[in-house]
Amino acid sequence: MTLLDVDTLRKDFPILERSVRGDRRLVYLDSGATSQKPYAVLNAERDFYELHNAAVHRGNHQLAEEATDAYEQARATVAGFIGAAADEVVFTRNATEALNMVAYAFSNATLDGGPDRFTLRPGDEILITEMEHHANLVPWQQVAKRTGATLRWFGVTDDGRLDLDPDLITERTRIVAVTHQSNVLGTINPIARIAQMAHAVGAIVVVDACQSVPHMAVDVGDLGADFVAFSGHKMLGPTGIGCLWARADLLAEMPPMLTGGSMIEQVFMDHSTFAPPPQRFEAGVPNIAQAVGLDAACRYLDAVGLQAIHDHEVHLTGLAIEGLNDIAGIRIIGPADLVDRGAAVSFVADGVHPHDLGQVLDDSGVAVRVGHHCAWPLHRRFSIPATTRASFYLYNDEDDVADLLAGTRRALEFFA
Amino acid sequence: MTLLDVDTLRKDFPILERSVRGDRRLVYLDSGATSQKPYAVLNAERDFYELHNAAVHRGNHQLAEEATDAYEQARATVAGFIGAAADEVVFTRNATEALNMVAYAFSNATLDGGPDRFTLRPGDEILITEMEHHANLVPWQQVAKRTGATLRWFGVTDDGRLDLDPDLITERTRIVAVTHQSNVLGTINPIARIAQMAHAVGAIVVVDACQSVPHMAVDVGDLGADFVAFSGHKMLGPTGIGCLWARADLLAEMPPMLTGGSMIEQVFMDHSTFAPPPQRFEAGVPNIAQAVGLDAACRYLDAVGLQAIHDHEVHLTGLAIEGLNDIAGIRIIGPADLVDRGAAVSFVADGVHPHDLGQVLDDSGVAVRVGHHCAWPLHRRFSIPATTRASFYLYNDEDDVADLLAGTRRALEFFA
Amino acid sequence: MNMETLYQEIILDHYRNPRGKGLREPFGAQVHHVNPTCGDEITLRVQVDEGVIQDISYDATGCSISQAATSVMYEQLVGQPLDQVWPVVEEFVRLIEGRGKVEPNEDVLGDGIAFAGVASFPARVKCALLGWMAFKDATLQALGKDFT
Amino acid sequence: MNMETLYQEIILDHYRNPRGKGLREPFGAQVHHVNPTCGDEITLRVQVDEGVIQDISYDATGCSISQAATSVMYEQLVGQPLDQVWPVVEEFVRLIEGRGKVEPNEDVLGDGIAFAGVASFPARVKCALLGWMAFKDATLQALGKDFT
Ligand SMILES: Cc1ncc(COP(=O)(O)O)c(C=O)c1O
Ligand SMILES: Cc1ncc(COP(=O)(O)O)c(C=O)c1O
Repeated sequence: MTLLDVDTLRKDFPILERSVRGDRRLVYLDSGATSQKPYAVLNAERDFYELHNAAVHRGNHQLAEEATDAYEQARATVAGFIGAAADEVVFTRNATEALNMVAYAFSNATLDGGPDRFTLRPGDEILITEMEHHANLVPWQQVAKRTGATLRWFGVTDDGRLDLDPDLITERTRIVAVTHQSNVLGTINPIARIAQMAHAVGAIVVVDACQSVPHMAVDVGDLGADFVAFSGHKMLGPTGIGCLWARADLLAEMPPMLTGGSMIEQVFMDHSTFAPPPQRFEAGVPNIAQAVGLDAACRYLDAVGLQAIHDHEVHLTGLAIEGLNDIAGIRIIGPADLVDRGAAVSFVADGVHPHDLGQVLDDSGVAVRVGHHCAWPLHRRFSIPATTRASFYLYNDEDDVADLLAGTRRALEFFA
Repeated sequence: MTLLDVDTLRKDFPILERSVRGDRRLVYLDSGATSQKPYAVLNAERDFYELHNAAVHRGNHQLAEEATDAYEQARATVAGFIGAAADEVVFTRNATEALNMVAYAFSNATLDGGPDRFTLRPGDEILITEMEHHANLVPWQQVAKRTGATLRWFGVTDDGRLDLDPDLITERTRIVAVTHQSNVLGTINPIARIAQMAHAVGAIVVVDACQSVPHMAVDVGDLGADFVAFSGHKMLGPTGIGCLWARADLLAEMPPMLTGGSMIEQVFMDHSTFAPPPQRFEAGVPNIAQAVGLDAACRYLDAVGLQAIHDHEVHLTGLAIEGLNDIAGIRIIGPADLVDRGAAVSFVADGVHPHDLGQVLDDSGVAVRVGHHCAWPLHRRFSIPATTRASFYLYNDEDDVADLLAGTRRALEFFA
Repeated sequence: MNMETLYQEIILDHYRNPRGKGLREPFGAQVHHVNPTCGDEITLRVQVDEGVIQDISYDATGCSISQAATSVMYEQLVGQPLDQVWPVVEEFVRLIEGRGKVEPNEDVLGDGIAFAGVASFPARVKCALLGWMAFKDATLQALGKDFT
Repeated sequence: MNMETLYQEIILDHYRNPRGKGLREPFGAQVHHVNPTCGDEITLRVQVDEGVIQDISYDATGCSISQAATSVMYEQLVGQPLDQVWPVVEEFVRLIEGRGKVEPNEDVLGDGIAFAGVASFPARVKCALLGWMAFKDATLQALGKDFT
């Protein structure tokens, strides 16, 4: 196991120098919501604006050429980062938009008489899980409503694992949409196995990789999914950018969600034809500078090494779980061990509401997230309205874990 | 008429210091595609990332509070910029997404049994114009296809004005979607009058204000429209952000396009309810830093003064039209006078294809755009495949116009 | 702004010993409100009779702020005539949403002024208002019934 | 990269005097291609007989680069046997898409090497390839017909 030189890495993140609530050291344990950004990313965006800014794919002046090159280079870098071909990567605003794009492909194809692979019929089933983030849940409710398909889901076991009931995957299953890593439980799901089961019945596999791509090496080939969505802002990149990866043959047939400039082939007043992918899915002037920033983020992560990052996070997660288990009245929601588990640690405290716990932590300089973390049904499954979640990234260290534990103890004492 | 101190303003835009094609001075006449960015905007974004970055509306730690404040302040600033209330402004990726959001409100409501005002029936008509950008054309073709409504359009006169045939607005008209200012012709359309006619028959008015909001004072109250869309990147703001303004009562009833986190009220496995606007229309972690940058852009534009900017642009437009008319073989596509006309000047040259003209201009340091500018049907109307377009903004000066004219003469000589 | 300003002793007291908790009969209207950010919920009943708030009964899950704010509300409003209730509700909302810039009016608010600190923690504003908004909604419904 | 590298004399000559322009009979296949960025269009016919390109006839609107590239293609390919045509097409595409990093092979390309400069102007790549792609498409269609 390579250890990260966190002290050195932290110098790359300007925000970590600030203090909060008076003079408290900032202990940022909310990377599951959004990550902080290194200078490399901020500088890449700024250089783009100061030197090359122009609309892409549209001009033949020098700035337009340079901007187009930078944007397409970003696509190639992101594709390389996940082991994909460049033209299989579509830039979106965030992962939510990426997942909606897949969902709309199905409802639009069904309503417009589109390609068969995207057409759903009453009786067809969409299979999701009880641990999904709302982004990979609500869009499928909409698809089901619009197409007459039925929504079904895998449950979650008491220790926070997916209850992979094989009986749920049948000839009726057309779509299996599942998160790679739960943003609440930290659970890493066996996507390759699920994909195999799904493909055996001809279903399409959609993976929400928001919490995996930033934290461990993900190769879309190995994953075996058909669609993979993730967000730039959770992987050191700017806000305002996300990605959808799709298998080239599916992308080729997939109808667009948004229409307008730059995604067309020919336009007449009464009808239009659309461009090939990825252009077909990027209507209007895109989030160019954000793509350039994400390019820099991928390079940064690659330079540090995804395996080292993952190992480091698992180490911190282990310390956090151990420390929390030592505090009377704390219960962790999610796997108790470190097997197939990422760096989100959610917990509840006897007699202290997460909002209050989070407030005391905030007062101690520790930024965690409290609430249902956009996974309300999962919380209902555990009969709790909310949890407190600490999530780690490459810039966190053992001191951060210690501060989390101390703050948690302080909260329990305060409300005792 | 206040004159702009362009020399001083130019110092705020770092990119204008660079040279192109060897040592040519950059003459940027492509602001119609996207504008350049002042330090104020770049610094605002960077400060956000370096000091306050966090996910909004989701955390109760200090960074999350600060980020939420910055984001909601941006909404208030943008709203103020167009004379609207803050909760009537929705942030999108670009204007294209904003227009699609309105279009999907109609098709989704129609398909899902949504509110009556958004429901279309066969026989209903959607009225657009022949001068629309693809962004305000193709989405309406999709709506027509999905709902059975009929697409109709106002034509364009030989001198590039809207042919406002009143017979087209009838009891069947449900939506009138029109551009405030043509991105090709420069024509400014009489929105208030169109809105009056449309409202008289109960139709909803959607305005594409991409080319007006950046260049002149637009007050949504005076405009009289129901929906107004525009892009941040064309008004000195970052890429990756656009806005949809809508009348509060319409927004309250409007169904969402994208679903997922942060736009919900309650989520169960099999159904969900949605939050009130504007949250209902902003699914997932939004383009936070971009909103903050757009806030700074609005403040910058306000400080310079929209009336002064507009006057300055009209002045340059007059010089360009005069100069181009003096060159034998050049024909301007669009109004020949300066009445109700913005700063886009498109033209064709006898015997020189726009691509070649643009290439010679580029070689002269002059960045213009060539092609159909995402208004293909408009070009077909004039029986031309493409035009060369120069578009001006606050940082352009008379030297820029002179260089445009010199470069154009050079091109005509080169290909003579 | 530190935590102690937020968690006044009186808030902790109401949190630990909530007044008037539980659902009771009779009631003129019942509502269910949810805080979509954290999932906190309240079911609240109001009984209005002869222009006086006869009872507010409730069942809620939530943080100390939301629990205490509802408990304080119970103490403040039950037994009050409607025309004295509205100014209190209005003033409480104004204080909580005032971002720390509103001077709390003790004459109107009584114990409610203990929540002044909440105004400096925007993420907690909805917590403090959950019960109060439910009360407003329920009372308007109850009155609507009365009038028909 | 300056303009003169792009607009070689030979390109301007072909642009001013396009060879083989106009639509002719007989033809084995006809295609219509469009450049979506600028709206340029070409209608192109190919006649293949006994494994030889007998004629390429076309009607096109477009810039100097697209017009000249089609004209040069006409001169290069008409009269050639198919097995000598494909290497030329392949080499031309490789050159044009080579971003200025591909050494042009004059033996294979002939006058086609005049377009080497295009490779340094990415926005013009589609212009240079419009006619060539149409030719490839039409020829494959014509052969498809032959084979069935
Ligand atoms: C008139 C008009 N409408 C719509 C658009 C689309 O804007 P965006 O590409 O930012 O979505 C543009 C600019 O490209 C425009 O000029
Ligand atoms: C598992 C998971 N899915 C989806 C999302 C949504 O991502 P975004 O808000 O960037 O669209 C998130 C993060 O919020 C997440 O953690």
